[in-house]
Amino acid sequence: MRKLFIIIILAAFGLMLYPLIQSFSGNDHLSELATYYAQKENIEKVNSVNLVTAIVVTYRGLDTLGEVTILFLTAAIIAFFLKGPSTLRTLRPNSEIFITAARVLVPIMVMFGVYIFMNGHLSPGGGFQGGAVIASAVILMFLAFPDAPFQHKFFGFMESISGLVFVGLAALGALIGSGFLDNTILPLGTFGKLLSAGAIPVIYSFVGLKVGAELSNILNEFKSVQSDK
Amino acid sequence: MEYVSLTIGFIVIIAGLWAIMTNRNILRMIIGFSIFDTGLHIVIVSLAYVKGGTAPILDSAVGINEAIDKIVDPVPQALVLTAIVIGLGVTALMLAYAMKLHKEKKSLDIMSFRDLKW
Amino acid sequence: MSFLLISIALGVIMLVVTGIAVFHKKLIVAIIAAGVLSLFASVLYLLLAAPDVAMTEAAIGSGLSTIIFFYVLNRIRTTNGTEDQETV
Amino acid sequence: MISPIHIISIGLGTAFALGFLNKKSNGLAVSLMLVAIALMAAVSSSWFIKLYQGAEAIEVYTAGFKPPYSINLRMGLNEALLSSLINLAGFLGGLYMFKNLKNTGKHAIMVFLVFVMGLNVIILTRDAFNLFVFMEVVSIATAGLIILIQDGKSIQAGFKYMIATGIIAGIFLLGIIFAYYFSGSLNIDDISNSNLLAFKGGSVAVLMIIVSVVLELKPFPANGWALDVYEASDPGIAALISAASATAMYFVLFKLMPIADLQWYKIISTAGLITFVGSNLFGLKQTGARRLLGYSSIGQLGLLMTILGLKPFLGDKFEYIAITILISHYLAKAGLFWIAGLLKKDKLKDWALLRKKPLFLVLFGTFVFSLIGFPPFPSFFGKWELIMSLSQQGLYFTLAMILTGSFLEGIYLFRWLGYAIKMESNESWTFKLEWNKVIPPVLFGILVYLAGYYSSTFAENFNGLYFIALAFILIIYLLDFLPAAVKNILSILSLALVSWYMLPGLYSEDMLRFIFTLIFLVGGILTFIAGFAYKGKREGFYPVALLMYAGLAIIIRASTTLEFFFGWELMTAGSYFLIIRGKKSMAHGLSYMLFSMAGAYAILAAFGLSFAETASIQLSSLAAVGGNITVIFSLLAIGFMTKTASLGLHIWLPGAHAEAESDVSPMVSAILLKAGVFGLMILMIAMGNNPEATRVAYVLGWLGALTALVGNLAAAFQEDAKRLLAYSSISQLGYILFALAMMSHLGWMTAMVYSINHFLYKSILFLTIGAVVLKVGTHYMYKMGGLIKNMPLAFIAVLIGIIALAGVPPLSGFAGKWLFYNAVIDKHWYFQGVIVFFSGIIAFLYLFKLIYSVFLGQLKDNLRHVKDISIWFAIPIYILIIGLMIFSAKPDLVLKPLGEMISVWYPNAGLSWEGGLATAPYGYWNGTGVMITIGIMFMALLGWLLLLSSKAVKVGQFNIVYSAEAPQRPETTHVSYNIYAGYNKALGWMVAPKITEFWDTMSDWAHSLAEYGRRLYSGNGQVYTTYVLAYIIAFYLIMIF
Repeated sequence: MRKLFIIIILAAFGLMLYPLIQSFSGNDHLSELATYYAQKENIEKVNSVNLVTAIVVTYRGLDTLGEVTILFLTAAIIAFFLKGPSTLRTLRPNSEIFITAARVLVPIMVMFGVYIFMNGHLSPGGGFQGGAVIASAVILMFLAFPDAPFQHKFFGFMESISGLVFVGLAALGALIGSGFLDNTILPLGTFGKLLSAGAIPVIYSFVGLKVGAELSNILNEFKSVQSDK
Repeated sequence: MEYVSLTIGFIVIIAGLWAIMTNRNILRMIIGFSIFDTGLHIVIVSLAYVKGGTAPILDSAVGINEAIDKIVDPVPQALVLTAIVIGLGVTALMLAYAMKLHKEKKSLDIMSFRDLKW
Repeated sequence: MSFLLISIALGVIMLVVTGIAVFHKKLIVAIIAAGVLSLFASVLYLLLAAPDVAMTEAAIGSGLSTIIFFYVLNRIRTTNGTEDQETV
Repeated sequence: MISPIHIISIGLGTAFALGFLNKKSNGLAVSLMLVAIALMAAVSSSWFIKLYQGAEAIEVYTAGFKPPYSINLRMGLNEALLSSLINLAGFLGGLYMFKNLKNTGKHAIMVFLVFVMGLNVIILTRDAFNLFVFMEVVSIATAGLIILIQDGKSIQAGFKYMIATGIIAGIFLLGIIFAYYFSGSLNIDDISNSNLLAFKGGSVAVLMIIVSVVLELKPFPANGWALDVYEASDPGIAALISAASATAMYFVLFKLMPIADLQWYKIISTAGLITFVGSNLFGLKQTGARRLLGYSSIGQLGLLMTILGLKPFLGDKFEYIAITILISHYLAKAGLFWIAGLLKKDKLKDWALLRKKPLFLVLFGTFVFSLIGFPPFPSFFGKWELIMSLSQQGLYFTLAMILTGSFLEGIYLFRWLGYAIKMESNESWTFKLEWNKVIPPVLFGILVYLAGYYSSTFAENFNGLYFIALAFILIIYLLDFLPAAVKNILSILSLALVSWYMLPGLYSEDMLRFIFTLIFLVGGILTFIAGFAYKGKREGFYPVALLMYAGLAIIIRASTTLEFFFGWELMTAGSYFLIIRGKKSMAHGLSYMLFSMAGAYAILAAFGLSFAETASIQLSSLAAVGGNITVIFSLLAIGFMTKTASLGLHIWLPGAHAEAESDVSPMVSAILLKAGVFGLMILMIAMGNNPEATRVAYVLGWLGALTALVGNLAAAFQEDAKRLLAYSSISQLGYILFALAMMSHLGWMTAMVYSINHFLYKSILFLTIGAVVLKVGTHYMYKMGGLIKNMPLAFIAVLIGIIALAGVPPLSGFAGKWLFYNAVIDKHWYFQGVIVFFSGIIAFLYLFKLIYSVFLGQLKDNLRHVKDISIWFAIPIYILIIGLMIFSAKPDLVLKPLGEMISVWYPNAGLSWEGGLATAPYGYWNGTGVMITIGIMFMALLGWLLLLSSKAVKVGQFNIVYSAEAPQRPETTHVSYNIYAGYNKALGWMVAPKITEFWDTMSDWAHSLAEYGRRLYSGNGQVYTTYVLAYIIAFYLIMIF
C-alpha cells in the first residue's frame, strides 16, 4: 500500500521531470556567461589555463569558500559527535609486503596530491582532487599502520592554517585588489606556466591542503570509533 | 549523447529517491542519497555539454583564441565540483548519525526511531 | 556516433549497477554498487568533456564515500550482536 | 565603512583560527566566537544605520567582476536589517549557550560561528548557486547544532532533519541548474528577467526552486522533521532556528519570488494559510512546551508566507506588515525558547514554576501577547494593516482564515500562560540563574516593546501619546516592590489626573463620552480606594489594573478605528490579568480571553470591511458605510456583545466575576462591561439609521430580552453570592442591550439610566459582598446568615443596592423601569417587553435571597465575632450610595442633558421636563417627589415599628439545640439553601448549561480534530520524506491545472 503510494509519487515526479527533458535541446554554443569566460581578453584577465579552475577559484570563489566550509563543518561536527574513548583494537598484523609497499606509496601519493593541486590552473584537477588523493594516502596509512597514532595536532593545524590563508588571501583581494578573492593580487605571470594565474595556484594549493586535512580528519574520526569496542 | 546522459541522470535520481523512501534500513537510505547525488551530478554535467566540445582546458589542442567555439560550458562543471564535495560532507555526516543511532538502539530500522511524534 | 553508442552502453550498465545498489539484498554489495555507479559516472563525465569532474567523482564519490561507508558498516557489524545480521 | 563581505572574512577567519586553540582554552574560544559575532553585528548594523539614513544600497562584486560573471552580494536596507537581527540573535544565543558550547569544545563553537556567518551570506548573496552552497552550510551546521546535547531524541531529530533537507537541497539544486541552463545566468536578477515561466521546462525549474525554499520554511504538512527539531534540540539552538534561520529563509523566498509570477504568489499564500491554520490547530493538543513552540513557530512562518504571497495585493504596505510580524515572531519566539531553556521543564503545566520568578512571568506574558498580536507590540500594527489591506482587496476568505489561525494560536498560548500564572505548583525554584542566560530574554523583552512603539510611529492617524500611558504603567510595574498603599495612591492620582484632563472638555462637547468617562475613571478611582484594605505588596495588581483603565480611556479618546481597537485590546489584556488573579480563575481567565479575542477579531474584521468601503479609519466614517452594513453591523455587535456577555457569549462571565478578588469584581463587572455598551452605542450612533441595521437590531432586542431572563433565572439558583451578582450582571446587561436595540429616544434613555444605575448598584453590591466575603471567608450564602448585627454597614449598603436593582421606588432603579415601560410601549415590542418584565420579577427572588441568607436568619456559630466590613471598602461604597441617592432624587441633573444629547440622534418622543417632573408619552414621573414621599412613608413605618418593638420579646440567638447529631450536610440546614428548588423544577431547564455545553462541544471537536490530524506526524523520518516529495508533486499539480 505504501509502496504503491510511493510509486505513484515517483511516477508523478518523473512526469514532472519530463518537461525538463522536453525543453532540453543540448547546446550548440556556449551560454552567454560561459562565452564571457572563454573570451580571450577575459581569459587573460585571470590567466588560468584550466577554465574550470578559474571559475572555481576566482569567479565563483565564494562557492568554494562555502564548500571548504562545509567540509570543515562536517569534520568539526563529526569530531564532537563521535568523540569517545579510543582504545586500540588488536588487528591481524599486516603482511610485510603490504607495509613496505605502503611505506613507499604513501609519500608518493602525497606528492601526487600536491602535484595535482599545484597544477590545478594548468591541468585537470585541483584542490579537491589533490586533497582527496592526500586523504587516500592517509587511508593507506591507516590500513598499513593501524597502531600508529594519528597526528591530530598536525592535521588540525594544517586545516586551520590553510583555511586562514584562504580567507586571508580572499580578504586581501578585497583590500588591495578589486574585490574579495581577486586573483590579481599576485602577478598574473605567463599564460600556461606554473607560476601564473595570480593567486589561483596559491589559493588552490591551500584549498587542497585544507580539503586533504579535513578529509583525513573525518576519516580518522570514523576510524577511531572502530576501536572503541 | 547529452540526451542519453540526461535521461540516465533522471532515472538515477528517481532510483535514489526510491531507495530513500522504501528502504527501512538507514544505511540503505544513505546509499539512496548517494545515488540521488550521483544522478544530480550526471544531470548537471550533461547540461554543460556542447556538441562536439572539448574540455574547458586550454592546451595545444584548443588555443586561447578558439576557446569560445570549441570548449564545453565550464560553469556547470565548476558547480558540480562543489556539489560533489558537499555531497561527501552530507553523506559523511549522515553516516555518523547512522552510527550514533545504531549505538542508541542497536538497530538500523528507521521505524525504531519514532520517539518524537505528533 | 560512436560516442552515442558508448554512452548508451554505459548508460545501460549504470542503470544495472543502480538497480543492484538499490535492490541487492546484501548491504555490502549495495555499497560497492553505489561506488561503482560513481565510477561509471566519472567515465561518463570524461565522455562529456569534463575531466575535472571525472577526477573528483572518482576520488571522492567512489573512493572516499565508499571507504567511509565501509568504516561505518564495519563498526556497526562489530557492535551488532547476532540479531539483525540480515538487515546489515 | 567595512565592506559587508568581511562578515564572511571575520566569521570564517575566526572559525578557522579557533582550530589553533587547545582543549583547555574552550572558554577563550567561546569568547572569541562572541567577539567575532559582535564584529559581524557591528558591520551589519553600521550598514543598517547608514542605509536607514538614506544611503544607496551597495553591491559587492567578488573577484572584481560584475555579475553575472562573478558572485555578488547586495547590502540594502532589508538585508542590513535582517542580517543585523540575525547577528544579534546569534550573539545573544551564543551568550546564552556559553556553558554548553564551552563544555562541548571548540568544534561546536566553530559550528556555531559558521552557522551565524552562513545565515548572513544567505541574506546577502544574489547568486542562486551561492545561495544553495550557503544554505547547505547552514543546514549542515544546523544538523550539527541539533545534536549539541547528544541525547537520543536529538540524534533522531537531527537525522530526520538531514534526510528531509537532503532531498529538499537536491531538488533546489536541480531547479537552479536548469534555471541556469534556460537563462544562461546564475544571478537571481538575471534569472527573474529571463521569463522562465514562458515554457514548460522553465516553469518546472521555477517550481523546483520555489517549492524547495517553501519546504525550508516548513509548510504544513511536510514539516514533521521540523517539529522534532524544535522539540529535541537544545532550547538555545531552537531559539536560533526559530528566530534567525527562519528570518533568513523567509528572506530567501522573498528574494526568489521575482522569478515567479502572480500565480505563484497565490500558491504561496494558500500554502502559508494552510500552514498557519493547520499548525495552530494541531498545536491545541500539545502538552510539551518546546513542541508547542515548534507548532507556533511553524504557524507564524505560515502567516509570514501568506503575507509574502499577498505581496502583489498589499503593495507598499507589504514591507511594513511583513517586518512587524517577522520581528514580533523573531523576538517572541527566541525569548520563549530561551525561557524554556531556563526553566528546564517541558510539561506545559509545570510552567507554574515560573511564578516564582515574576520577571520571567512578565517576559513570558509579553512574548505570548506579542505573538498573538496584542498592542503595543509590532505585530498588532502589522496585523491591523494586514486586515485593512485584505479587506480592501476583497480577500475575505484569507482574512477569515488568518483570524481563525490567530484565534487557534491564542487558545493554546493563553492556556499555557494561564498554567504559568495559576496552576498549582509545589516545586521550588532550585537552580541558579546565570546572568548570561537572563540577559538575552530580558533584552528581547525590552526590544519588543521598543519595536512596538517604533511600529506605531508608522501607523497613520495614530496618537503616539498613548505610549506615555504605557510608559507610566511600566513605571508602576518597576515600583512593584513598594507597599500596596503607595501604589494605590499613585494609581488613584493617575486616574484622577486623567479624569481631570478629560472630563471638563467632554462635559460641554460630548455628554455620552462624559458619562462613560465618569463610569470608567471615577468608578476606577472608587474601586481603587477599596484596595487600601489589602496589606502587603499586591504584586502585579496595579500595572494590570491601570492597563485596563488606560485601555478604557483610550477607547473614549479614540478618533480612529485603529486607536479604538488599540484601546480595546489593551483593556482586554489588562482585564484578563485582573480576572485571572482570582483564586480559581485559571479556566475563567482563559474563557474570558478566548471570547474577547473572538470578539476583538470580529471587531477587527468589521473595521476592515468598513475601511474597504469608506477608505478611512476615522471612527466617524462608520456612518458612511452602505453596502456591507448588515455584515459590519453584526460583526461589530457580536464583538461588543462578547464584552456585555449577551446570551450565548456570556459563559465566561459568572466564573470570571465570581472568582475575582473582592475589589476586582466591581472593576470587571460594573466598569468593564460598560465598554461593550459604549461600543454598541458608538456603533448604533454611526449606523443605526440604516434600515438594514434596524433589522439586526431587532434580533439584538430579542437577544437582550432572553439574556435578561436567563441571567436572572440563573442568578436565582445560585448559592454563591458573587456568582449570583455575576448572573445578575448578565441580566442587567441584557436589559441594556434590549433598550439600546430599540433605537429610540426613550430606549436609549433607558439604556443610559440602566448603565449608570448598574454601575452604581453593582459597584455597591460587589464591593459590599466582596468585603463581606473577605471577612467571612466564603462565597457561599448558606455558610453566612444573620450578619445584620455584626455588619450593619454592609447590610444597609446591600439593602440600598437591591432596592435600586429591583427597580422599586424611590431609588433610581425605578426611573429605569419607568422609562423602560414607556419605551417598550412606544416601540411596540410587547412580546420582548413581557419577557423582560417577567425577568424583572425573578430579580426579586434572588435579591431577596441575597439579603435574607446573608444578613438575616441564624448567625453561624463560627461567625459570631466577625467584624463589619473594612473601612476602605465602606468609603467607596458610601460615596457610591450618595451618588445613587443624588441620582435618584435629582435625576434631571443627568437625564436632561442626556435627553438633549440623545435628541441629536433620536429627536422624537423624548421626555419633557418641568422642574423635576418628567413627562413621557405614557406617563409622568418626579424623582424628587417620589423620593420625598417614600422617605416620609418609610420614616413613619420605622417609627411605628420602633414603637412596637418595646413590647417585643427578645430571643437569644442560640436558643435552639440540635436534637442529637450533627447533620450530614450542614448547608442543608440553612434556611435559604436551595430556597427556590420549586422554581428550579419548573424553570430550571432554561438555565441548564446548554450554552456552555455547546461551546464545550465546539472545543472538543477542535481538539479531536487536532488529535486526529496530528497523527500525520507519525515520527517516521522516512514518511516525512514522502510528504516532502508529495508536497512538491502537489505544487506541480496546482501549477499545471
